[in-house]
Amino acid sequence: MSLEPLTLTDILIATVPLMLIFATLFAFTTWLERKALARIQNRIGPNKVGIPCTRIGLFGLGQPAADGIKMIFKEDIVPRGADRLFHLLAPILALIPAMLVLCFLPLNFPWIKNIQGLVKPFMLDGAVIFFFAITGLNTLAVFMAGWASRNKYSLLGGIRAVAQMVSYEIPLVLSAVIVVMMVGSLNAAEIVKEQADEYWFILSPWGFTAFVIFFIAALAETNRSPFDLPEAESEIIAGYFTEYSGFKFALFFLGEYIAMFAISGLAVTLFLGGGDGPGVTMNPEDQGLATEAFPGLSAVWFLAKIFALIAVMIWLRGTLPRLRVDQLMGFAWKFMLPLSILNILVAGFAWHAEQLDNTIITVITWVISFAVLYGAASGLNQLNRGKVRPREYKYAE
Amino acid sequence: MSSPTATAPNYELIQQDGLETSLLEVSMGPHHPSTHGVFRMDVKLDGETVVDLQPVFGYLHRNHEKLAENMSYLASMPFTDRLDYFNSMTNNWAYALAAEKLVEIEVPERAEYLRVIMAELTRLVNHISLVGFFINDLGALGTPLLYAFREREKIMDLFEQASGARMMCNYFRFGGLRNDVPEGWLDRTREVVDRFPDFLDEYEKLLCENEIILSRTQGVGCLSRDLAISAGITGPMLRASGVNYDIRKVDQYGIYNRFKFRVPYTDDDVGDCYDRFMIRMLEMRESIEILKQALRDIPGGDIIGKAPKIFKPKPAEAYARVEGPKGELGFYLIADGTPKPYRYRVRPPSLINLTVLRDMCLSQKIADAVVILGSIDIVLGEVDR
Amino acid sequence: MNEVVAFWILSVIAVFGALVAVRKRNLIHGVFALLVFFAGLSGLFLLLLAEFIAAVQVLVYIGAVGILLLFAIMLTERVTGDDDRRVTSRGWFWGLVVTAAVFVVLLLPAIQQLPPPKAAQTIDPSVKELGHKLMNPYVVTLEVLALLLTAALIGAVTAAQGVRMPKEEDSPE
Amino acid sequence: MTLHHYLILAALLFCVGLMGAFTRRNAIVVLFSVEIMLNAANLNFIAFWRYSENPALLHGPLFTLFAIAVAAAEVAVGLALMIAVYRHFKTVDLESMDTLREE
Repeated sequence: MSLEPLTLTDILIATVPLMLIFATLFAFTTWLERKALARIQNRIGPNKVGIPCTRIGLFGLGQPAADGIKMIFKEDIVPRGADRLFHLLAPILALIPAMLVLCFLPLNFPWIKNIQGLVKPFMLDGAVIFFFAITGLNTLAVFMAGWASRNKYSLLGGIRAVAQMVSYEIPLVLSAVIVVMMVGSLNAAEIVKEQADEYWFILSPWGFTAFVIFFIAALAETNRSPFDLPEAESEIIAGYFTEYSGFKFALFFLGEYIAMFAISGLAVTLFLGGGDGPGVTMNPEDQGLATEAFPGLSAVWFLAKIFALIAVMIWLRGTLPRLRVDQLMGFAWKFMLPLSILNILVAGFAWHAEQLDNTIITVITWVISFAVLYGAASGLNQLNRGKVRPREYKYAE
Repeated sequence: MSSPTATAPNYELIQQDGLETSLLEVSMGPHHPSTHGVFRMDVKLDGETVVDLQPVFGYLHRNHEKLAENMSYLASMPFTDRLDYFNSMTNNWAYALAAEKLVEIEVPERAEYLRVIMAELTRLVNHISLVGFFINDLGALGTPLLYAFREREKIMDLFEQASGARMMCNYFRFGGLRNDVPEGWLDRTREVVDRFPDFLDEYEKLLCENEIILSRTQGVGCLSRDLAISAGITGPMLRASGVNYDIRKVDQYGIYNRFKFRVPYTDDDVGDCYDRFMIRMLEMRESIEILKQALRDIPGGDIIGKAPKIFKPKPAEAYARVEGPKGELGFYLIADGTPKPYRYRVRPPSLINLTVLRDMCLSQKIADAVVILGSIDIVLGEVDR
Repeated sequence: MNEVVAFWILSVIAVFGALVAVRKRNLIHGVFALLVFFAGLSGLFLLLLAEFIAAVQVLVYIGAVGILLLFAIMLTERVTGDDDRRVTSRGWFWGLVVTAAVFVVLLLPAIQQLPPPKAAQTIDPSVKELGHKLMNPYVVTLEVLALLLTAALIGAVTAAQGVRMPKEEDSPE
Repeated sequence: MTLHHYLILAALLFCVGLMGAFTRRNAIVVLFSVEIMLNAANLNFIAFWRYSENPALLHGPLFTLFAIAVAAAEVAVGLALMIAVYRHFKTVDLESMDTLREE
């Protein structure tokens, strides 16, 4: 890889549309989440705000814009005794890494085809490891916010967030390791190409297990329900952003949703075939850039898969109660970690079996690995759940 | 029975050889999303663990008892609505019972039946919204709560049709009820009651075997049988601690002796949040049984008995209690021959049940403290009066 | 041109971060300044085309070491340095002198070898190649490193936990 | 950019770290300083690799990788020791830990 001079235009073409697209999607997702939650809860959800000065409601699609305007004009309150600098920096630090990792998603927008290699960061040899490196920064932002607010709830939320994110990063990375192992590359484009050539990794037993672990850990990483302890409303008000209002709060909100997009995008890249889908052929020699039925089709597939995952996240948020801190930690260390380590072992054997290129052996390996993983998961579950079970009650006449 | 002292598990900080950790003192409330009103808990935390907890209340004190001593007996009936604003019907009933003890008044048959119907509907309202709030405290973003409110709404409509108000019903009178129910009300009630078990089935299927709910509630906030009895806990909370005690069975006030119903209670001496949650779920089914029988047997006739024009009891004392949805709700009245009570005292179940909060929360996690508070089922209007 | 601008910006960030980290009274601010230094250094690694090392730098130093430092500070310093205590050590003057001397010594080899060597124009820092190298010639080092990390983990846990055996014996099980 | 730019920068960073280690009393800040010095050395490794005759051997990144791993272990153990010291002396001030000094 040579370092050829880039023009500013190249960089802008590569990054600005990405920011705009995901900011728009963020607005749409907030609306979608509120609507979906409302449907889950027997409500209507936002349905009034549409085109201003008319009575056109547009199903409340104007709500995000209205919320945004409200957020900007709200008073920005900094508590007395707070660390003003860090209080300001924290939301920015929460947003920037989330935005940054979007560049590492192998999204083949038609307009980036002609830009040179380095502005397409997903072509980086270590794209996946960069992804994890940068998402890890989010933890610091959360801690910063919790510490700088000088509020006990914020501090509790910050500490919870750090403990949770550090714990869940391990199963997250370990399940991504499996894909890296199978492909033999950290390059996002190559991972996608491999899946287009062979099969989506979610369709194999170890891939499915890894995907489930990854998705659960991703929920914890992005503080989504049922792992939303750092911002647990019924316990510690709003956790680390209790003392945030106005635009800073909006930045946190934006960062959280962008992080959701980013982590679902990584799940799509690693397990769900990236931009692969009907009408898209991945080109082996052109490193992940695809031949498409029409320009941008693979990007559309990619975004559709992201939204499928986000829909699941919304669904979970509407249905599940929250875990407790010790249970959360126990789940990460006693269930997810052993299972993902075992999964690496299983995937290693399966890879060797596949190298033999014998269909029967492959099938047998798949069956065995499925049985092993299923047994391990249910065994670990039995070990961890303790004496918790439904009870019988007596009646007095 | 062992000594009735409320001893809490001692929590010792590992100060000598461990890390010197400083306690975090958090004042939860009075403005906190899950303190169920203006209630405050001074919590001392060691990390996430509750080391000490001091409930602070009185933010909603409205001088209810003193007010009632300065007005006629009947005039404080609307104030009883505001005690536990979820269950105005049972509050009314307890007060009416106390007044009826002071002056012997016959309550007509139909009124007795309607009283039972109203009380059991109130129990459904209370338990269903309590369960909703409880799951909400567990962190389930309102979905179970809104399902519960959908059902509550139907019963509220019935209350509104009967009494004109959805929550502050003010429906009971000494010797009967204020007015008869409108035409068709009983049929509508039958419809609601018949559909209620379907909803309960759905709710139980969704919640009672949910792994997260099980692990969040079992073994959390245990209240032993001895402590429950010695602290004077009543209602579902007492039965969840393994004591079979229901005033509807013990006193058989009203006409409860005519109905066939069972009282669910636990056998083991655990008494955790799951038990309290489940006892309420099971009680709703029994309430439905009572309602079905009452709606089947309800006679016609008068709605209010012969009461004196001016309610002026002879000097006497009376204490009457009912099995409110939250526990034993009692009214103690001393009459001195004037139209005003000399002393008027409420025994609020919420307050008394709240007294064991500290014992249940110690050495639990902070998240559990919220859940335990939710499982006690308090209404601050009744705690502070 | 781009490279020169990037180098100067990143080196200013790195030096600034390092200076603030060692001079700041408030330790939490110090940690975040240290993280800025790590980030600047990671940018410099990228500039030198060592992208994997840059990623590892962010992952290990900012992600792990930073958090560890924050926790250690919260466990040890109740007031995070916001008091009037003297922050410099007794021998600070001689420390500065030695530092200046070391700086001169470090500069000497650089000054002696003028003109500087040319950079290889195109290098291919393949992560795959790095992985092969780690697994083939350096596998023993890698294993020893893994052992070291495990030992460090256990050692850290035991050292930080302290002696708590008598407490457990007391509890009636 | 030449190799010398990087070398001078690394020397500067190293000296900043050295200054911190020499002039601060707080043990944690000293740990910061040690980290800064280690990183300066890493920068040198990478710079030498980039400007070497045969970069394909990847000696620089490999050594840096090992150095980072060792540094991570060092921080963990160092902080654990710090906590142990804190528990014993109730301070992390290096000058007050003078039990080995002759009275």
